[in-house]
Amino acid sequence: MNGFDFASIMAISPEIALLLTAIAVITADICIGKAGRKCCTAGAACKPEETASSTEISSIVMPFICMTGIAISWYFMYNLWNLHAVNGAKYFSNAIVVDKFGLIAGFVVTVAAFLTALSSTGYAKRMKIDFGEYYGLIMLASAGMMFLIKGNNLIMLFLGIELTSLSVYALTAISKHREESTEAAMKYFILGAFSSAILLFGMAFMYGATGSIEFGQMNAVPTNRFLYFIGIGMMLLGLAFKIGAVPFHMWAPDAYQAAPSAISSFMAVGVKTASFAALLRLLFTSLIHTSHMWYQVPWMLAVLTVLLGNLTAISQTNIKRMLAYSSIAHTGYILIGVTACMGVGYSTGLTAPMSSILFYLAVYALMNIGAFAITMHLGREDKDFDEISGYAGLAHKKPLLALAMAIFMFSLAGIPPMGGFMAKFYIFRSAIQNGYIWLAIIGIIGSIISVYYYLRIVVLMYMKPAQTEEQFESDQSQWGLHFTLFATAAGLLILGLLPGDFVQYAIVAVKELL
Amino acid sequence: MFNPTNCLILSILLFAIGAYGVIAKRNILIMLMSVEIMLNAANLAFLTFARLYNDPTAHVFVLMNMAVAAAEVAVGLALLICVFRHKKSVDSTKLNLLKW
Amino acid sequence: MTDTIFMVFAVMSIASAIAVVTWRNPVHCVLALIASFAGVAGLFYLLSAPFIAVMQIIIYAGAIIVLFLFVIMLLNLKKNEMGGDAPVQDRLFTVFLCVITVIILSIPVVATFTGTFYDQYKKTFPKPDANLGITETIGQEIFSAHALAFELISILIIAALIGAIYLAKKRQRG
Amino acid sequence: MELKELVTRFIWLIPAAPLAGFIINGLWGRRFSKNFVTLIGCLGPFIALLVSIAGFRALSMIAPAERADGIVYTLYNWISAGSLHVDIQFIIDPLSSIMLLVVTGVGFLIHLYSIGYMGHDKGYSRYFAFLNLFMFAMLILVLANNLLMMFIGWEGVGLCSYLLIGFWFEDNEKASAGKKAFIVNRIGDFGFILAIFLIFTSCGTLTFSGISEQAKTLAPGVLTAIAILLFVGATGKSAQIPLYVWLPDAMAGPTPVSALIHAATMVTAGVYMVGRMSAIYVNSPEALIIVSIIGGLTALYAATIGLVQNDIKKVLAYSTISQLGYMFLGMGVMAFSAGIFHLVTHAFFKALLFLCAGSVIHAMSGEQDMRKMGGLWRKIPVTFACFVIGAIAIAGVPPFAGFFSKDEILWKTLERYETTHAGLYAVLWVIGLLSALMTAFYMFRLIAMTFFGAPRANEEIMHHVHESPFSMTSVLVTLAILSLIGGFIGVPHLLGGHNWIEGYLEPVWAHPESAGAVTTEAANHSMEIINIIVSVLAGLAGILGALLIYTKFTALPAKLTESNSGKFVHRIVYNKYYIDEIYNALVIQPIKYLSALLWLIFDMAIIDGGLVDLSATLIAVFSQLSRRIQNGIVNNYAMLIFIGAILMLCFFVAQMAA
Repeated sequence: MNGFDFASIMAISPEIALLLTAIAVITADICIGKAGRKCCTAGAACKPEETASSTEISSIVMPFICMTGIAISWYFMYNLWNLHAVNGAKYFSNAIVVDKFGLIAGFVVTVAAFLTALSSTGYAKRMKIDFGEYYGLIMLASAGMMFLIKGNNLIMLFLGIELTSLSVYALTAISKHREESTEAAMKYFILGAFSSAILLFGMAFMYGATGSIEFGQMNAVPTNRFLYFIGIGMMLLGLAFKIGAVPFHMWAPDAYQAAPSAISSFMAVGVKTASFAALLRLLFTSLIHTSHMWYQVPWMLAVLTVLLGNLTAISQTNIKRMLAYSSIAHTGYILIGVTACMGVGYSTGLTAPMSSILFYLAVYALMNIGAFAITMHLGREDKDFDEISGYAGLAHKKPLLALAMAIFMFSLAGIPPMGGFMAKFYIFRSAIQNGYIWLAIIGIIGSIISVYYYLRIVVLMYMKPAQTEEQFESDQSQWGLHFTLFATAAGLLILGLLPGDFVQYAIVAVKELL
Repeated sequence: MFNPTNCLILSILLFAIGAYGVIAKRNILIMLMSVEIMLNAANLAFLTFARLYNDPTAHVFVLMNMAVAAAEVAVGLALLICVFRHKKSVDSTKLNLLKW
Repeated sequence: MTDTIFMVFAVMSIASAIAVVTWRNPVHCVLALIASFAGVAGLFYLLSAPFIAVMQIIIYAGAIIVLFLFVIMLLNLKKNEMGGDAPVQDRLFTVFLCVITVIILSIPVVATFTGTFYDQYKKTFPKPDANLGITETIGQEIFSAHALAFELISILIIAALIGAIYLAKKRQRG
Repeated sequence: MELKELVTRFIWLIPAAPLAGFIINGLWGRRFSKNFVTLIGCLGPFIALLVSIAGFRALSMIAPAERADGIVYTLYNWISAGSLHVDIQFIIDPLSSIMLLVVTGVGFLIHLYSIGYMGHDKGYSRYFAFLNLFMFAMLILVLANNLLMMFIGWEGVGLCSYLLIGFWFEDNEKASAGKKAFIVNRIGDFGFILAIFLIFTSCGTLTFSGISEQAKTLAPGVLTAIAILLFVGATGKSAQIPLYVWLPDAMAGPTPVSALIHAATMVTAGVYMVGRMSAIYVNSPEALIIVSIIGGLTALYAATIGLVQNDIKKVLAYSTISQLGYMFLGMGVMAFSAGIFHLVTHAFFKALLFLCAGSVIHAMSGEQDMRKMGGLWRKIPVTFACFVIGAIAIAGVPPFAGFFSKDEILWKTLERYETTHAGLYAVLWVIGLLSALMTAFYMFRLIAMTFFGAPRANEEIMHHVHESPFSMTSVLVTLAILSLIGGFIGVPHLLGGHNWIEGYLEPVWAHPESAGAVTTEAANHSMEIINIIVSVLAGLAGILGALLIYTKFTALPAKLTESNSGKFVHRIVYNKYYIDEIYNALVIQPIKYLSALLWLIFDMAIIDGGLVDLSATLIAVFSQLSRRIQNGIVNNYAMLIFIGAILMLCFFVAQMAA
């Protein structure tokens, strides 16, 4: 199907919903802002309580517009899920493909966006962030991620990455009055642009080797492997940068530490999920047939990422930076799953690793958003609560909050019965099943190392006295955050105790693909 | 007489020069310019292959890349202005708050 | 004749690119960048992509370079605010890395275009499809096969606009 | 049949009841009155105990041949991914029913005891919540019908152990003891989880029955690897060489916790697991030998250390390690029933000993050093009587519980003497005997130092010494009765019993392929009698020796020196000094040096220094190094990316050339 017929429009309806939401948010911001200014200029003197009330209104209205938009997009996704019961369908001259794999990955991304919007209700105001740009860019970034997931040719892949990245660069610096925020965004931007250029160069070679930019057309082992391999190498690098694999990870600690926590978690979860989905799609449509010749590259990346991520996390004193390194480590675990896809039989060996990657991404989304939400919850003024030593004695002052944090930490460390354990279990199992036993062992060693730094937080919270009396008093009513924390913690327990159903969905989605 | 080897090696050279600029220059403005050189190199490679395959798809791709490059530069320079407000410098070594 | 023109454009783009990464003054660098873009545009033309060549001039020279110049004027950098080059040993090491890159990437290119693969395609080189690079072909391609990508570009530019305006403006709520 | 259906329907209550207690007390415990917290906290284990008894009854009604299949209840389909299919499935078979009775029975008693012991603690509700959570995890471990569920319980008890060791977290040392326990256990878990993966890849299933069926078909190398990896997990949880180090430190927790978790239940999980996987072990003779050697060495090694400890709980901790070694020795010689039997009796008397020690500590206002005790038996007679019963039981004097089980293990070891590796089993038997001697010795040394002799504590403390409240002493008496009669479930045929427990558990165990070489019983009767006599003598010798050395001279009051036979008395005093010297020079000093040396080599150098500290230091150093990469200058990041790109491209170019 080439043109803009009804079916094609429906195929991108979730994205359209997100984009329209973005426009609605920005428009609403302008309108409310104008209304606020009008009552300032009309009266003899600007009444601060009136501007305050307009801020108050928009701080509630905007996230609600976003959440509504995401809910509508979920409705469309649900329709597509039922519509494409059998197989993925391609639209816009094969530019995008709609399948259950993409829908699940897209769902994870939008859940992340939803929870980010929800948790930002009081947060954005406290952080002195402009709502219109903030929520608009979140919606645009989510749309970019959705296109990245659905893209079926190199143009869509590149544009999806760029749309996502450009929005996220701006979001990193969204509290631009803070010096480290802008600094991190600048670094992220330079490295991102640099790796995009490398990615693009790789795409050129890929195109040169195969004569096509379409995923399905690039799968036949081409006549000249020379350019083809160069293309694979450079494209892998570009995607490895986006997922934050070592040694292309250096942007991640800076960006996660300096961005507002809501954005840190959104960027960690969304960008990672979308990039992994794109990587997997590229892999199984185009590259899998030659993967036995170069699986050593992702193998090496996975090992480096697991070890370096976990080791560096130990010596951190800032919890957001620690979570950033831990997110690098988690990238490593997922890369173990990616490696497990390689060099094995096409359809038989792929189901387990690919479905476990989907499951891992979902679990990772919940625990990461939850952990970052704690730093938002305890923060005051325009700061996040990010000193690790500050968590001492949290359990005595705020037992429920500490319990939630303990759940996230245990889940991140992979201790049963949290979701993180099941996710790791599935990943390592699939690696062993496909013969990557050493990789699994290194992964397990990494996760044992990780117990050190996750447990440290729990020990601090439960077994040390608080430093000062008033340090845990947060100054906002944060029902959005409460709900986010509850949802993520409950979700982790459910995914840990009853993973069967979700894994079944993932398997259905993956099987359809193969 | 069209010779793809020459064109591709030229694009590789441009790519390497751009990469040198990003790594070795400490002026963020010039680093951004170097990134543009790298993108240009990629475009050149694309067009070489388009000529090889007689395929207009790559032309579209290159056009898209140009738009993306323009958008990227806009965001990058806006960020640079932001950074300059805080640091009063475009020296990349002054971006040293965040480390370890 | 074509070879000579090719060489001229090639030398022009390479030399001015080197100038960009060696000169210190951003204004000079921008001027060199224009020359480099122009050289590459000439190469585009030689690769039977006249439309892209024109777009290269318009977008790069017209939009990007102007943006750079605006920012340079806006910032009005003094010498100590510019930041120079990396230390000598770093630069030498980078040069070394770049040379390795060139070698590594050239090996497959040379290997590809000397063997049978090359012979197979050689026949089509002298006479490219007359319609290859002209505006009409590209237009048709954009609005049929890549219509969605074209739409996506507009969204991307919106996102970039929102981001850039937000970051560059001074006022902030709160 | 009706009872069986009823039990099947309500198996889930066994773990669910403590879990409910945990949730209620954990969430709202602070707001409840203390009595209500107590009620909630004890109700869960009590319900679990009732259902367990019912399950045991129901199982006894089934014909012995069908008992091995047990009563199975599937709660729901837990994981079903590809070829992996795991259910949340509970099983009550002879093995788990015995274990259930021990866990819920002893657990319930210790809950009762805690009411008095922890009565004044400000974390009362938190304590009961954790204790209930522990019960839940332990019962999941016991009831599991597949390895993965068992692992969940396994990790759960580790977590609770960590929480409870560090219960008084204000004390830094105690918090770090908890951490040490957790980390050492994780090393063991590493082996366990690898074993699970290996089993899954080679057997394709994780249920116990499935594994038993598949075990015979596996390659010997794989079997041995699985068995050894599982045993690594067991050494972590059950505190065997070389991973025992956490257990003595774990004594930092409240005493009832030590009794429940670090003596009666959790630490025996490794033994239970080895028993569950008997199908793997019987088919791997190499692994069995390793298990028996490690078990025997641990038994001896921990006993020698126990001889010279002065902290009352540390003595009991090393004693626990030693007794666990016994159990593994039993497992290693394929005397699975005897191992489990010892597990049961040990649960009774060691819980009793710990609780008595708790009562002593309670009476002494928190003092744990035996050198500052003495002369307590008049002041706390009930505790003293119970302690003596427990000590006699552990010393192996008939007809107390420990005699039957310990004797059974020794006998089975000796019996193996007739098969291959004769020398090895003879040595193991001697080791077992020696440890029995030492066990008796240090137990009565403890009694002598604590209860006899002149009081060494200051007046004020002695003045406050009082018997514990009824809620505590009643538990002690109950456990003392159990320690007294618990052995009668396994009276050997030789002594006119019919070894009920062996027959009851028999259907559960797998049998080796070449089981034909068992000698007739009659021929061995004389050997068995010798074994019994020797082991009883060893126990008695230990008891007498300790009592002689530690009480005879200190018990003589100073008055005697003033009497007309003063010279004689003086000589005795002198003699005492003399004997002490000899004893000191010949026995204590060498053992002290030996155990100090062992402690130095194993504890400090290899384990603390080598494994824990060194790895921690190494990791810290690497961590410092790796963060240096992130030096803050963006150009360097770009360079690293570029180097990464070049390395990747080099790989691809090399691959092309190949």
